[in-house]
Amino acid sequence: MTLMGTLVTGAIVCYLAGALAALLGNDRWGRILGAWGAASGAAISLSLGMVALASGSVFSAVFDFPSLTGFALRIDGLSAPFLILTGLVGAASSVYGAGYSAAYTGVYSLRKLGALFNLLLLTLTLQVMADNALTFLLLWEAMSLVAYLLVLTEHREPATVRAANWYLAITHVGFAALLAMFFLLSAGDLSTAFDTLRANAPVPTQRNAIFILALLGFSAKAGLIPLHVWLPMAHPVAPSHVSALLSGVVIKMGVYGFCRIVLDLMSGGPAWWGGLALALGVASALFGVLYALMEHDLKRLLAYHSVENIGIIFIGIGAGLMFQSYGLMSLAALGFVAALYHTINHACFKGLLFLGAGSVLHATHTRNMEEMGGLIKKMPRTALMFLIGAASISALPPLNGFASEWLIFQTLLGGSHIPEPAVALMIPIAVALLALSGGLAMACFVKAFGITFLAIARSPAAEKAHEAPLSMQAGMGILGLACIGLGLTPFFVVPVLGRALAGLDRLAWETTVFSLTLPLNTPATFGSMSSPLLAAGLLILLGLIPLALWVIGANRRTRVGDTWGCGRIAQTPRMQYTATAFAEPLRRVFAELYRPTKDLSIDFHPESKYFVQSIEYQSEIHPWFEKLLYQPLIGIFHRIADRVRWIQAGWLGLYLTYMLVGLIALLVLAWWTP
Amino acid sequence: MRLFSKILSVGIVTEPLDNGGEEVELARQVAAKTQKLLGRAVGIREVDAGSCNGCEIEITGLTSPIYDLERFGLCFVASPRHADMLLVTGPVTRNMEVPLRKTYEATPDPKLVVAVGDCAKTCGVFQGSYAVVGSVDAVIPVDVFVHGCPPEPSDILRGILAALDRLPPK
Amino acid sequence: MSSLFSQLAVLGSSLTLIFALMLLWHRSVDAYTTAFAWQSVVLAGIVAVVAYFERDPELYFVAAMLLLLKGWLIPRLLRRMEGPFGAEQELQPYVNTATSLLISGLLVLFAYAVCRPLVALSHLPTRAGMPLALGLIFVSLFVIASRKKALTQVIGFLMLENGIALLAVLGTYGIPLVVEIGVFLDLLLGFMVMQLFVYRIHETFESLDVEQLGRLKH
Amino acid sequence: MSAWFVEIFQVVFVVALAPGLVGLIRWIKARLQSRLGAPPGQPYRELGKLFHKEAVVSKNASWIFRFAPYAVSASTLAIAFLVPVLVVPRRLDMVGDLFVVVYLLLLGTFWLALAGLDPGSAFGGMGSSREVTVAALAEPTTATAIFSLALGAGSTNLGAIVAAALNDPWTVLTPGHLLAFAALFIVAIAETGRLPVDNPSTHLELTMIHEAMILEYSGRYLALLEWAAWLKLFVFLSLLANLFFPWGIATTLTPGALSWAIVTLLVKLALLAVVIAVMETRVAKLRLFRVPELLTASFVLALLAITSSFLLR
Amino acid sequence: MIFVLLLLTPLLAAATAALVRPYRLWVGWVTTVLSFAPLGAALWLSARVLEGEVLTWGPGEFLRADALSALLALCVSFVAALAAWLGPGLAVEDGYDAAERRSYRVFSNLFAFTMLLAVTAHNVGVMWVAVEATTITSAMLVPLHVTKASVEASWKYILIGSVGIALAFVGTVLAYFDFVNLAGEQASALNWTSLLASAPSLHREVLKLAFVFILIGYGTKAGLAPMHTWLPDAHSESPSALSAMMSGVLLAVAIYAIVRWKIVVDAAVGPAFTDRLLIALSLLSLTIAAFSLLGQRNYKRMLAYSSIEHTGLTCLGLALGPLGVFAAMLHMVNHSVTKSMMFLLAGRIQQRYRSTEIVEVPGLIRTMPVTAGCFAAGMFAIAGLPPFGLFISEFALVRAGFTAGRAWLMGAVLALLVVAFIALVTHLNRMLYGTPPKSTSVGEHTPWALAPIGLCVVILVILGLALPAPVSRLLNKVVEIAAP
Repeated sequence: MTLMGTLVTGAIVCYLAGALAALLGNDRWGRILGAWGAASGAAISLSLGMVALASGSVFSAVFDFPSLTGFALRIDGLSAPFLILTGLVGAASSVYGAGYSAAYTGVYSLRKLGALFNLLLLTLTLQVMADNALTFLLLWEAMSLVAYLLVLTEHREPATVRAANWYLAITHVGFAALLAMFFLLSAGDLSTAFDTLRANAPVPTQRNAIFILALLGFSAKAGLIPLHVWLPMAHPVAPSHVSALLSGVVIKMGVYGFCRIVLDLMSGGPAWWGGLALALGVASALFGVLYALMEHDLKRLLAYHSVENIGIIFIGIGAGLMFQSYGLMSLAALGFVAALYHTINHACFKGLLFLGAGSVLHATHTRNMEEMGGLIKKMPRTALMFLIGAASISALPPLNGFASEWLIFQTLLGGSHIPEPAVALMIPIAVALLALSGGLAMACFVKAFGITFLAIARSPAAEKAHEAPLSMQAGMGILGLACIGLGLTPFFVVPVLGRALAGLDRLAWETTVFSLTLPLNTPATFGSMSSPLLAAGLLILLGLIPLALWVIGANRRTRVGDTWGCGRIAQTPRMQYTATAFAEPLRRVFAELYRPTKDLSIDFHPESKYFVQSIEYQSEIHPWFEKLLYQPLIGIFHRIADRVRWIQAGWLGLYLTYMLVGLIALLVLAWWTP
Repeated sequence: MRLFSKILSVGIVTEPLDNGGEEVELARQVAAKTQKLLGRAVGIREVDAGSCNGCEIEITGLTSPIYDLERFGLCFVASPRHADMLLVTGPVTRNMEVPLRKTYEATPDPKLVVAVGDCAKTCGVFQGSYAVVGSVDAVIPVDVFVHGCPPEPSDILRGILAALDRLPPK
Repeated sequence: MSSLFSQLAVLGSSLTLIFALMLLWHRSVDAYTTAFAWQSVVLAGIVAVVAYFERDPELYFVAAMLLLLKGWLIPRLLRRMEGPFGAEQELQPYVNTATSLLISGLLVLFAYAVCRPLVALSHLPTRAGMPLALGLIFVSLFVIASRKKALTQVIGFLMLENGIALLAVLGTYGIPLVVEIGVFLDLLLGFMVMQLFVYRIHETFESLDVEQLGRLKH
Repeated sequence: MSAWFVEIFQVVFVVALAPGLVGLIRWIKARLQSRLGAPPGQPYRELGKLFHKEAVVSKNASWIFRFAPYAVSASTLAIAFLVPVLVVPRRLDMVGDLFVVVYLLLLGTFWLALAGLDPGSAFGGMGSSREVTVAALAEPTTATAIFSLALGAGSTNLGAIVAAALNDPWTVLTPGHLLAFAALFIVAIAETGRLPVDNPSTHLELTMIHEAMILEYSGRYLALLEWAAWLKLFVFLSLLANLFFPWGIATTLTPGALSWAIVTLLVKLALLAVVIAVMETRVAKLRLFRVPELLTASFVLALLAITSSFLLR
Repeated sequence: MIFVLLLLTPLLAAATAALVRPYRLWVGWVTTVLSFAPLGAALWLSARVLEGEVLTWGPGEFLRADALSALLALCVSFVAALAAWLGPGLAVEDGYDAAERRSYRVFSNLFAFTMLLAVTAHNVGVMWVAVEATTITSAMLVPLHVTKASVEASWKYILIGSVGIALAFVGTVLAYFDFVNLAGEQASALNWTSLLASAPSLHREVLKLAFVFILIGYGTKAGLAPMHTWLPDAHSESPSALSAMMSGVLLAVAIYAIVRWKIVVDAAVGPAFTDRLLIALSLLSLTIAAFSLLGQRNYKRMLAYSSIEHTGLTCLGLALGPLGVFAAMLHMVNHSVTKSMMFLLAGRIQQRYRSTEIVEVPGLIRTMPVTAGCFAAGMFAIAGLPPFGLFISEFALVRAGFTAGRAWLMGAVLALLVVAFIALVTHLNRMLYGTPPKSTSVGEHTPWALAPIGLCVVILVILGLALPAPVSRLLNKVVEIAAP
């Protein structure tokens, strides 16, 4: 057996053993052994991806099960990055989960949780290896189902069940689309190997249908607007290490599938494919962050940011597709590489943030930011990790979010090479909106970190918070290091990803050279950036400033006093700026979009209206898509359902009339049918 | 455009230094002192501890083009954290006792306190009122009192000078 | 000879159809039972005529069965049921008499249209009655659908069965005996069960109005 | 002359002159207000004083509060390294382009906003909230303006853009370029907290943006933050000056070219200082919720810039 | 021998139950044990059929069993055994009195007998008689407990069922008419093999007419829209064991009849005609079922509508060529197992909560964890999720559609399936989670009764993961018959 074969087997064995251990073990050992199984399996997945990337070799195997002939697996350059991110986030969240899930002991089933967690990782690992449609679809459905059950972990909360319903509904819509897509693609025979499909060329109309279906199906999983609604519902209610996996890896499978179909199996299409993906990406990026800003549930906020980042990834892919259709291969490659890079990065920092949010939840038992505050003193390591994640997701240099977003900007700038006026207008708008969403993301994470961790505790729960146990810290640590590492090494990551993509058979950019020089020289040579030098420079400057202060003999005395509040008697938590207040200016700015409902009720003293007893201010945002798209849609369906209910009116004569009419109708139909 | 023509026609109205007069003399001394002691940059935080606002009107006069406090490197700041000197007016009322103390505590060392107006020293007509704690120095250490009800801007400048004088050499 | 046979068949078929139409303008269950009994007698007559012309002893047997079962036994049972529910009348059917008749006419026309290939295919002298038989089936179906009393529906159903038997006799001179016996048995059992349920409905709802059977919806 | 020496010299030059520029603006403003005003050197004195005072830190604040001044000044200094002030092309061009500069600015804003929230004071939170709002809304304009400049130069590298403008001076007068200048100028105003977006000399907490965030700082921390803010202004203005009016910037490392570059830069900055001072005298501060309108206007300008760049290319 | 076991044991059981008065519990057990004889016979039959035999019996080959019959016999006898095992009459606390128990034991066995006769009769006339008899025998059981609702349901059932089946007889007569006109009168004329043999020479127009009547007629029993209206009422109001039999196999038997006729008509007219009719009716069924599921408030009715949906799917499969027939037959088998299991579980739930309203049975997972687990598995199965058999058969069905080039049709079907899926899962979650009413006791009361249910789940999973070779061979033989 080859090295990769051994690794694949090893990973499967580890996951299954972990699942078994979780099922059979008692609360404590099942939890720990299950986590070990998951972590070691994830580590093997990670190394599998690395081996695949490093060696450039392709692993391929076909298994025959009694009913399912041709369960085909294959690892190529496109699978490898996803294996790596699965492994990274998987390992971190398993380690984290070992500690985190202890809180469920005696409340919810740990066995189910542990076993399903292992199974989810298993399906995720195998998903990117699927080499025919049947394998792909089976794993896809298995993954969705396992994820669904994991979302349902805390099933006693009504919100959880509601979220799970939404998730399953949307993912099933996606699955139906994918089923149709694969049937069209493979002309009915789902067990055709992907290699054969690459060689086939469907007719253009069918290609377009396939593309639309693929976009629909995969964006449902990825959480692209308008199919994103399940994300902010399902991610918060799942256990945090599962949320990390959901947001870090599961939704990335949508990206993977889209890439697999559109880049690999049906390489090349008309420009509007790219344009559509780009437009959806831009919309997702903007709306995602806008709704995140208004969110005070820490995990919901993070979930909306997943929508944003998936949008950014699709901007990269869309731009790449557009360039591809105009024959600008090196720019296309740049776009795809940027998208893949951002995919990995997002997995790392969003995983990290969800784990951090989980630690906060673990310590305070609330997800509401307005009840947090001051946690940086109680849980300094978690705070540091969350800060790293927040800085990464805000694309602050020199962390990893910046590296990939910079690449995406560079890709978009390449749009100037396309002489179409439509593109000429589209690209700058995309640049502008991407930049806007970047700025808003920064604002949002200042809020998320600042309100959660800084200042003084806003509730007794936050006052009693405690640092997370070591295993949880370790889980966060892994991803924190990954964020820093990926941020500092674009000069290494980008060529590797480029080579991985160049390995795909149908892509015509083998000739593209991704140089391995220290600064990140992009192939289009639009701009240059070197994050290691930048990081080094920042570090040196950080050291130099205190030195300079010492040289000029600055006063080093520091006195600790009260916070200045215009001389008020004492500071109470209620005097602090709240998350709502923090986001208020932006809400006013985007009021047209949010259309907030305001409810101000003032209770006056019964004797005089100059004495106010209490003021209550309530303001709610109804997400636009839910209000304008889903509610009417659901309304239509329910209206149809109501109409259909009247078919069964309980009236026997009517029923018999149906028969008579049905008979006559069929007789007429038979008349006309040869 | 009309604004600019107005600016041109008015010119500089700040009283020139070589014009003689008490204020200018004082100002010159202040300039010298501040330069020596606080690098000729002093942030002033004004605290109204319960005054009738007469003093405030005069203090505001200091920032007008005529007196133009800024030319000496003095300026009013928005936070005691940024301040080097507190300018306290009025008798200290009960409600302002703690805030005054807090403001004093919030100001980083080295710092000065100038109490402006008669009320700050004697509580003036408010003396004995149930709402009044007492003079400013009953609450925080005061470096210099400026008399007058209200004192003229020049008096205030004099007070500032006196205070700067008391600042211990660093 | 053959034309007489054909005449008789068509005459009989028309008569059965007219008896079915009687259900649409009469209101009392008693009249319905009578109509059904006479219809069955006519049907037995047709079978006997066919048996006579075709010299088929099996069909004599069928005719006898028909006469016994549908001409005598079932009407008797029906009359016995009228005792307890005699007052139940078809006062307000879903569709009024005039419209009912109009619709029936249309249905018979439709039956003619549908039967064109049948008539074209067959060379039996009885073929001209087939559209009427099919019409009878349609009209019976319409009766069941548009009437409100459980008893009326039972009679409508029995007429539907008559229509089928008529169709079989006219088209093919009867179906194989095994099947015929099975059908009779089924018919009898079916009628018994329906009768049982009519009693049950009356017990449970104290009325035979099927409009009351409206609680199971959606 | 060693290239690396020039890099260091540039930073020292920028750091040293930054307070002076602010002093100059203040002085001109004072004159326009018919006042004598403080001499242009006043900011140096303020810095000196602050460095020698003690620092008072809120007991609620965490390490974020103490670290932020260093982070802010480090990121601003890094920008000072990256922006071409005196010479093009430079060694450090490869470290970062215009996007890097923009995101370094965001980095500074990020830390400062966190520091504003840290002591738990209502003013700080208010300032942070407003600061990030303005920063976020300025982003699209910046990116679009950069795009339009990059279109002309074929690169987002600052050195390349300036060099391109030098090679073909007439591009500076194209509508795309002029519109982009206007857009970036508004952004610069917003980013550096000048009127009409923010009033640097306000004493009213409720109208503050930048000041509110640093209300809690004192002593050396305040000095660092003030210096960083002034540095930002200086860098922004010299960037504007060099991107749009590159004449005079040195293309060789000869002392003569350098001195000429210094002179021209100072002249350009002085002109810009006059412009800013005049403008600040002329306009009143906008209500906070009208700031987005201004920024939208700048965004539209930038979009027009890019469109005309596309069409006239 | 096989036929004796298959057909006479149910009759024997019915006779035992009818003759022993008063009713004793041992009678129930005897009939239960006897109900396994047909199952054994069906297995034996299937084994023989797999070897390529076609079994016949009686004068004029009165009974005849090919692969299609064997498959149906297997389903019927399995579900009948299940219903005997879990139906009323075995335990003291099942909530029925002696007369009701006897009635159940008598008529359920007669019901099984009529269904087995229907699928083994050679003569399509006899088949019709048997199917008509199923209506009578099962209608007797619907109001086992006489309530207004159950009487209403049974009246609707019997009237609609009888009328429908009468129309099927019209079809049979028309086909016979066609045959007689071409080949003359003969005793074996209605034998299926003779019909099939002479089909190519039959008159097309008449056969088309006949098929319309047959489709409407048997379609009524199968629950195809718009003749499905009796189905939700009867399924929801009858005792669960009977619902299991009706939904599990009665529908399948009706589909069997349609398949038999479709083979003949296809041989004469070509498949395009029957396909079109089937597609029209099944699409209508799917639509009505999917949207009815969405607004459903009663879980037994929900299961009934799901049966309509699956009947629609099965009939759709019949119209999609050999691949589709394979999928349809597999779907039918899967549905038999699943739906009978589901109705039995629904009966357990109803017994515990005393309600069939979805909103009144929250917290199932806490009150009856095992039942809830099986119920959830079954719901996932009927919603079409892996790893259950229905997923594979639906998958195969969609595949058949795409292979047959009916992409748009399949698109519509997929969309409707999604609607049904969402409805089912939402309802399921409403039942599983939440807080159960205070009065509801917690714990599995009769755990032994879950053994057969567990068996069903296992069978479903096996059918979903690895279609056993004998099953697939049997199905292939069916396809050879049904779509030559």
